[in-house]
Amino acid sequence: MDINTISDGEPLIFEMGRTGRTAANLPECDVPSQSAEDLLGKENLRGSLPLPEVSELDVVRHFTHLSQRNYSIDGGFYPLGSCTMKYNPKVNEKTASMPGFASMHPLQPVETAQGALAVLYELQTMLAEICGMAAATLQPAAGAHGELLAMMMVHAYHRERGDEKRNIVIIPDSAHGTNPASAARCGFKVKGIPSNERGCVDLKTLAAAVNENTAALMLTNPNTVGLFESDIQEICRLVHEAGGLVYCDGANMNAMLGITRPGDMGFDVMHFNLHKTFSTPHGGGGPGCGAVSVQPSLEPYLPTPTIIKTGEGISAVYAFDTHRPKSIGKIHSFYGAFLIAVRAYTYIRSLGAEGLREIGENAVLNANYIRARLKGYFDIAYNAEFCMHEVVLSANRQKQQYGVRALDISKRLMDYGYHPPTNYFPLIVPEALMIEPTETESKQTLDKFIDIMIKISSEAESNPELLRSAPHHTVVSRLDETAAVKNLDLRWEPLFAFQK
Amino acid sequence: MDINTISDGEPLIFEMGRTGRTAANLPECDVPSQSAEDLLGKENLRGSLPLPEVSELDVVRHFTHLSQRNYSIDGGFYPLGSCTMKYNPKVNEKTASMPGFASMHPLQPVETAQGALAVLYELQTMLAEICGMAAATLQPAAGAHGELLAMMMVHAYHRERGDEKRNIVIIPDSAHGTNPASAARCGFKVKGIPSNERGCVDLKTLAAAVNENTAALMLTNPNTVGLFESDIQEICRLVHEAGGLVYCDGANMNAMLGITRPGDMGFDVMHFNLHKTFSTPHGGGGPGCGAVSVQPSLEPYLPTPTIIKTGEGISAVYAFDTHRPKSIGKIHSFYGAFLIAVRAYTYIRSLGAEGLREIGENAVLNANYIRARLKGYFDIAYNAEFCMHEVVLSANRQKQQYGVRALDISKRLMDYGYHPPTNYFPLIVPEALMIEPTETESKQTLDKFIDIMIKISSEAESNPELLRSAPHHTVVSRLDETAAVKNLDLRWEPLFAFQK
Amino acid sequence: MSYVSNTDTDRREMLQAIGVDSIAKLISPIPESIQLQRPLNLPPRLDEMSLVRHLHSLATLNTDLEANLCFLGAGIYDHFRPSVINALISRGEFATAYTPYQPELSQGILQAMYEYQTLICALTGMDISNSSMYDAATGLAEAALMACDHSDRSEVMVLSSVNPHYRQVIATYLQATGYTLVETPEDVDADTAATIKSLINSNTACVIFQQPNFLGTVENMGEIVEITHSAGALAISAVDPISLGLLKTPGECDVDIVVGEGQSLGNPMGFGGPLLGFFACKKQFIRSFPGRIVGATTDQQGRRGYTMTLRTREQDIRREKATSNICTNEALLALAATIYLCELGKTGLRKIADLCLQKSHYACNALSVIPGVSVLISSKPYFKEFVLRLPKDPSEVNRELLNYHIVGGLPLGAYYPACQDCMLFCVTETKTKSDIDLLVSSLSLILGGP
Amino acid sequence: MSYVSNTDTDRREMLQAIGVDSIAKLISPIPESIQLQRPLNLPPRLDEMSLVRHLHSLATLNTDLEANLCFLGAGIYDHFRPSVINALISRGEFATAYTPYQPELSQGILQAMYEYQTLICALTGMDISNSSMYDAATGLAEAALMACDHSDRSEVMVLSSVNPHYRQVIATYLQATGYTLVETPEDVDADTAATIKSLINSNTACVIFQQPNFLGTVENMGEIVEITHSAGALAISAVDPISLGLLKTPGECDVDIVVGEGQSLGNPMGFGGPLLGFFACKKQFIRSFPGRIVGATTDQQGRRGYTMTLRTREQDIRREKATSNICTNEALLALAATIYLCELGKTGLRKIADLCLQKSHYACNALSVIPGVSVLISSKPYFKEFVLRLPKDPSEVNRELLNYHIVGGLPLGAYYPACQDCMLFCVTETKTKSDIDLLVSSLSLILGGP
Ligand SMILES: Cc1ncc(COP(=O)(O)O)c(C=O)c1O
Ligand SMILES: Cc1ncc(COP(=O)(O)O)c(C=O)c1O
Repeated sequence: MDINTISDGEPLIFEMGRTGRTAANLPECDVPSQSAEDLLGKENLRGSLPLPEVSELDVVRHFTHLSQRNYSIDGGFYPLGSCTMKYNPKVNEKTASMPGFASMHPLQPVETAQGALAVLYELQTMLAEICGMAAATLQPAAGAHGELLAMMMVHAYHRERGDEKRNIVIIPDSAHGTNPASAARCGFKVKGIPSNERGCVDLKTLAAAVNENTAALMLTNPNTVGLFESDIQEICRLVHEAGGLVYCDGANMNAMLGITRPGDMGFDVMHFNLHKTFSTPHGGGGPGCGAVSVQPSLEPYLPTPTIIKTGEGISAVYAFDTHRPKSIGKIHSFYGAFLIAVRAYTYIRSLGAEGLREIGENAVLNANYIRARLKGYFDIAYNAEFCMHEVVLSANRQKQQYGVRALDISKRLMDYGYHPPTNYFPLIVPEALMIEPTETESKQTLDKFIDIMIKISSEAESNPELLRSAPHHTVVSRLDETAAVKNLDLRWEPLFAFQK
Repeated sequence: MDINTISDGEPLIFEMGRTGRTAANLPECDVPSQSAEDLLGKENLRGSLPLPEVSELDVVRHFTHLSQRNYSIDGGFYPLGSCTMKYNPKVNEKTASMPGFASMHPLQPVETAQGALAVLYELQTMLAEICGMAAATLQPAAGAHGELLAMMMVHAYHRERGDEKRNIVIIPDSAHGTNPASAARCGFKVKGIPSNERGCVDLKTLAAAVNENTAALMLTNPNTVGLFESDIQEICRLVHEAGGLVYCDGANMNAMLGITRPGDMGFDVMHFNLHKTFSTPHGGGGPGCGAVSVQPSLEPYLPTPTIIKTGEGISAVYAFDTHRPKSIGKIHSFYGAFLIAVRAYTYIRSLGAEGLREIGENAVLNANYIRARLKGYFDIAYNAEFCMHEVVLSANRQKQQYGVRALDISKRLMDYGYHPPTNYFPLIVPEALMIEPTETESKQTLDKFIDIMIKISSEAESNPELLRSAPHHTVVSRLDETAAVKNLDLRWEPLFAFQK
Repeated sequence: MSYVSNTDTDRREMLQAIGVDSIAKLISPIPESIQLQRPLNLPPRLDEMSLVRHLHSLATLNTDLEANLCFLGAGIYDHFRPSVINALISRGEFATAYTPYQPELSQGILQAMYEYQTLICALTGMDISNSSMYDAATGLAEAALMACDHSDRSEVMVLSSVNPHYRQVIATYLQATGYTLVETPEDVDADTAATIKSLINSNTACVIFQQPNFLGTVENMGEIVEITHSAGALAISAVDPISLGLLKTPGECDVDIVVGEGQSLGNPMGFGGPLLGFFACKKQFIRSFPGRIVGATTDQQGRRGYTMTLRTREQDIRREKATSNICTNEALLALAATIYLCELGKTGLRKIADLCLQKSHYACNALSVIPGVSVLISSKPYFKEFVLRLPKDPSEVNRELLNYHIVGGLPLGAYYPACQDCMLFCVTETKTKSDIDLLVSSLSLILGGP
Repeated sequence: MSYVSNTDTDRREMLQAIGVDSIAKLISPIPESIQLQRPLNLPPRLDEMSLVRHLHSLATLNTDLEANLCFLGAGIYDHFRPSVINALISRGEFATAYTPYQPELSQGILQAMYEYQTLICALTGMDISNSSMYDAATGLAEAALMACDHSDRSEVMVLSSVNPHYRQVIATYLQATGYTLVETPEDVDADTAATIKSLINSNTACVIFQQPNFLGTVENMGEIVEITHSAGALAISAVDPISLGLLKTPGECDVDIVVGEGQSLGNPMGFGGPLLGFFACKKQFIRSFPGRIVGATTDQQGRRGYTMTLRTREQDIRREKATSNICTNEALLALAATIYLCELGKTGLRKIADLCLQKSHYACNALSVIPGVSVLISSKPYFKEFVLRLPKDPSEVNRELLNYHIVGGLPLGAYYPACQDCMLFCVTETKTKSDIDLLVSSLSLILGGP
């Protein structure tokens, strides 16, 4: 924290401690015991175990210090585009930590897990309604996992119909990298198509691209330049006519909550990111949940086990269904990120239909407000009238005129206490600054951020070096990422020195 | 945090928000409702209610930011003398937050509170054993409250014996301010006695001071200069012979755990600070628990209700006893800080006899180590061979030679990431720097602190102004405390401006 | 493992640096005759797993009021606690700090206390607030002493409608001083104004009353204050902070000192502790009120900052002449109250208060039509608590209610001899209509109804 | 209240600044025909109090394994979780951060991940570790794909003694690719070495085995690796990280890729998710392994700092040519594992492993003397799980054990047709002797013993 600034940073935990120091308070063995050598065989025992030797106070202080070197939603405005960094309600944490949820084994008898199955089943049902599809699964551990699952289902669908030549997945060039990677992971070939001058799918290009080899189109809607694909119905028709399926990357679902539904647009399958749209904390990288919803045509392919419900109200009984002959199989050790599902369920139940629509509307309003106020200072990617939940700026002008890049602007934002927007994504926008404010930020917060962006735009002109050398007020200054690759240092070698 | 340094500090919550903004998600009324005016009468209703109008995200961010502007044990070494700032185990927080403890009403039927009474009873019993006395109460909310209770019992004891002229409480000049204040609060006159050249009670002075008016002696042992009162048995004898009682301020109990017991020394009554010795977190000022233990002579005067136990083991039954005719009465709304008692109980149960003694020994070792290593750089208050759990340095030499005061050294310590020692207490040590490391700090932590203290002692010589103007690296620089008193600003006036 | 960090090697090296060969040497200033020659007689130490299981098993012996319905009030209330509170006050930076003696390192808690003081003033309509007392009971006792010290009068009048637990604590505090306690007769039907008038005199330093009073009734605060002031005494009021979402403030009624229990403001019931005494008063008492207070000031660069101030009233400086002996207070609970009041805000607190009002009235109406049940005081307004006369021993009724997972109200016999058949019920916003209906139907069954 | 911060006034002002008169205008790019003309059909929204009560009532429908004894393992384990872990990972700075794309603002999680990678290497004896995968199952599937991609061989051999849940996921992953899954016969008594030898060939890309295997048995890891390597295939091992407190490391046995389930390392069982797949391998795979990895570097002033590195393997840069599609991973669980391993440390992890070893042996010995009960595999060492043949239907036994507040082991019939009468028991350090004795006596009673 501030009050500790004459400091060389936080040492590694391995640089602390002393031989023989211990933290955990463990029990003595209360059963008759034998030597590990006798029980396991000497040949099966390991040599040294080079773990830290620190006290519990060392542990608490070290990780407290590390936390203080991390930016977070709880700490400030975090307009990282495509990531939907909204407020993560504390009540979700409270419900997810109830022992009746957290202390459950996935294989305990199903009659002892009815509350858990209810959460999973009801959440799936709500997600299906929210996106206008028939069913959902919570097995995918993240968005990309959901994409992969979707591609597996597409694969199984075509195979089932004897349509095995369909080996091409069409993906716009604006798509997130996980889309092509997921398709490729399923053995599909990826065919990229360029976006049109409006940043959207070009119908003619698409029409030319689809054919009898088309397995699917993967499309993000609203797309990654923050625009709604207004031709979506026509897009889906084109693909369907060619015999392909249409997948919706639902990372941007926040913009559409209660307003419009991918299922109604013609999509066959989509993923949600519960860790974006439904407020579950992202934990510095994960966990997440990439729930997938499908139309009836794909329902038979959902991964097992699915959850079924018989009866209603207090006589409802939930069970796992593993007898699904067309299912693509299992894609997670168990049922996905259950405790994340508890959080998302808590969230949706706190909002209802009315609250979800408010979210969609305010997410869109906030993004358009930033767009309106910043358009005089930065180029806006693509010339649409309105954006949806995020606005993509380009620092191309700043780059051309002052040699200041999007990354420099981002680093300078840090000096003012903000997390930067997403940089260099989507790839089709030069010097992209992708700003997603989310609905939980107020006009006052946006105004302060906008003022700083304007200030930085003038700093770019008056003092470009200030930006190029930014950040100046962070715990470390700009890190040398090239050196990180060149001199790979992926673990603390001294720990292993003795052993060699 | 560091990453937010171009900042004017954190605004007041009143400076945020906007009319109509709300945070809490409250229920609608589900019973037939009438107007408050009808139910309460118009004349009983208030006018405006000038509370903040902020979002939940505002609340979370604001208090997260405030926390980041606070030094804590979790954040670093906190050698604040007399305060025993040891590690506060996280497991204590876990047990204290169990719903079976936290969600209990003090007036619920006693048969529904047997676990709570067990904690209270067993903790009292353990405390009595730890200090070598007959009984204990957990009603006092803090150390000073315990002192007050003790003085009330002393008062009742003498009155009961018809000894009402005993209206003088003798207190050494090294005592903590709460001692005389507590005595005075009970109507006693305070007679201060000077410490001798060894920083201890002078037997001759004491002998001259005690007489038929002596109600009690209040003595801190180890005393506030960190020294054990080696004459303690003689001290107690002198007071007892004069008909007075001897009270032990047990704030420094940490030094004695498992090593020696006030009850065995001759003390009649003492207080513990559970928030020091028994690791309960002090919360930036409180809560605490000032448990009081007594010898059999004072047991009848303990506050009501006391807790009694019948039966043993699984057939044990606990009950409140309110029929104690000699009791001084109640001093707390209910039974004291129960959730603090749960923490202290958890702590003692995690340690046992063996662990408590380790604490006492290492607390003493750590203090003596600092003392040994710093004695070449700072004057040590009083010329004892060893100290107990804390060492009192004096910056008198630095003040005389370089015009650098104890406070300046303290402020400079902040620049290096340390919380300063206690300053200007005890009053008898000029320019006191009272350092209590506690047993939970390791030699490595102490070594770093000592090195910085040595560095500061040389800065005092080479660059006294650097110290006088310190701190330089904190969120605010040295605050003008005189102005705070002169221009009293005790609440945010603009909030009230409309109303006037 | 005793949370001690030193290893044997550390200890050896440290002893060497000190120049002794054992810790025994370091503790040699303790005469051997009083060194403990045996281990303390304590239960064996437990590892963390066993410890948690042990405490869990003790906790399970208690009826927990998250899983059961609680209609007890009487000073400790089962109010809604938004989840943000625990998430924030459990942060180590707040929880593991000491009193902010060094303001530059404690701006977080200091600013929070400044906000707390402001909020308490806003809630009560008073001029100044300290940054907490132990609980309402000791706060009232301190207020009584302050009134006596301030006025050179020696009688403290306490109305019998003040929470009996508070009255007992006030009595204890006064006992050891020369001041006298005057309690009004325990007559639940008494005309408060007349009672005060009949007992007040030129030696009365203060009159202590409670709003709403212990039986739930809303007092005529203005009238009480007027009578008190006309005798030259100070008016001291205990208040329920939640009721101030709706009720006229003590400030508006010219009360001199206001004390209240802040547990309701976001703190757990915790079997009655720790608690939070809030304490606010008129500006004129600025040099004589007890407890810590935080003020705004500036640093060397003119930036706003906060520090404890008016410290010369306090024990560490003033010693026996201090306005109080209080040192450790209830800062973390005051922080919870601060967060609570921000989270609830202007409309939220009012809404909570209104929910209490509506639900208690719904409950009182529904309960009082059970045959044999009657309302004790029907002529005066009440806020969230009310007293019913029952046709069966209240403690027995409570025992039977437990079978329905209900913790009933407070049997009043132990506090008011004339109320052996009475029970004080409390209904807060945490009770739904169906909770109340369950209470009503259960009580009907217990009382032999349909 | 929908966690939306804007007030009506805010909205009005913002619309004005944008130059439109309604939000409807802003969403006009959505064709009207697909705008939803009705509210979503969802259950009504709940206020916070009702919400918590609702979730609490659902949670109460589950048998919670804090209050009941659990002898289930099979991949998810009831291990001790020191309280420091939750206290630290719940800090908002960790929990509410995104992937550390901007390293200067994310040094906390980045340094923690660097420490995590180091600890996983220390535990497994491998050269490099990524910073997490979704779970062990998907980690193994990715390892299989990586082995195939790396070798231009197309067969993945998986031993039948690998956790069947993992095997199912591997099968799913391989299905959509051209690679073939070869599963060894489900014969619990088989000679592992002989089986592998009989099936391995020049098209075998890798052999996947598990240590200890699904039935608890400690495999001869060195031998398996040797046979695998001699056929030119990669050895991929699933490991139980707790067992590595005692067992020889995969690194010592020359394993190529190690995957494991990190739930045991301080994470809750959570009904099976979220989980933590750890993934470590030999240095030679540095350009081809999946997942994020953090490296140390320096800032402009030469200070040490951390950043994600080797990013050109990843999907956001490499797109369809990436080594994996993974993006979001399990950082917070990896953080918990990091804290766990620091808190346990060198001696602690060994001790936990030894407790598992001793207690499972005590339990196995005591259970197997119950009449009719026998040990399935008695010739090989086991670590914390073992299989018993029961004289009664295992699912029925489990139903009856619930009456004793015991959640029994896993009936194996669904996984191994030859094991209809078998149950897989797991005994960790969380079970005391008396817990185990209770299991023994309960099972005796259920099986009609004395
Ligand atoms: C548009 C888009 N698609 C897919 C993903 C992948 O989701 P996840 O990180 O949950 O795997 C992301 C997230 O970064 C995204 O922004
Ligand atoms: C020696 C001594 N006595 C008494 C006290 C008062 O204890 P408390 O703050 O718990 O009221 C203290 C604490 O500061 C102290 O250090």
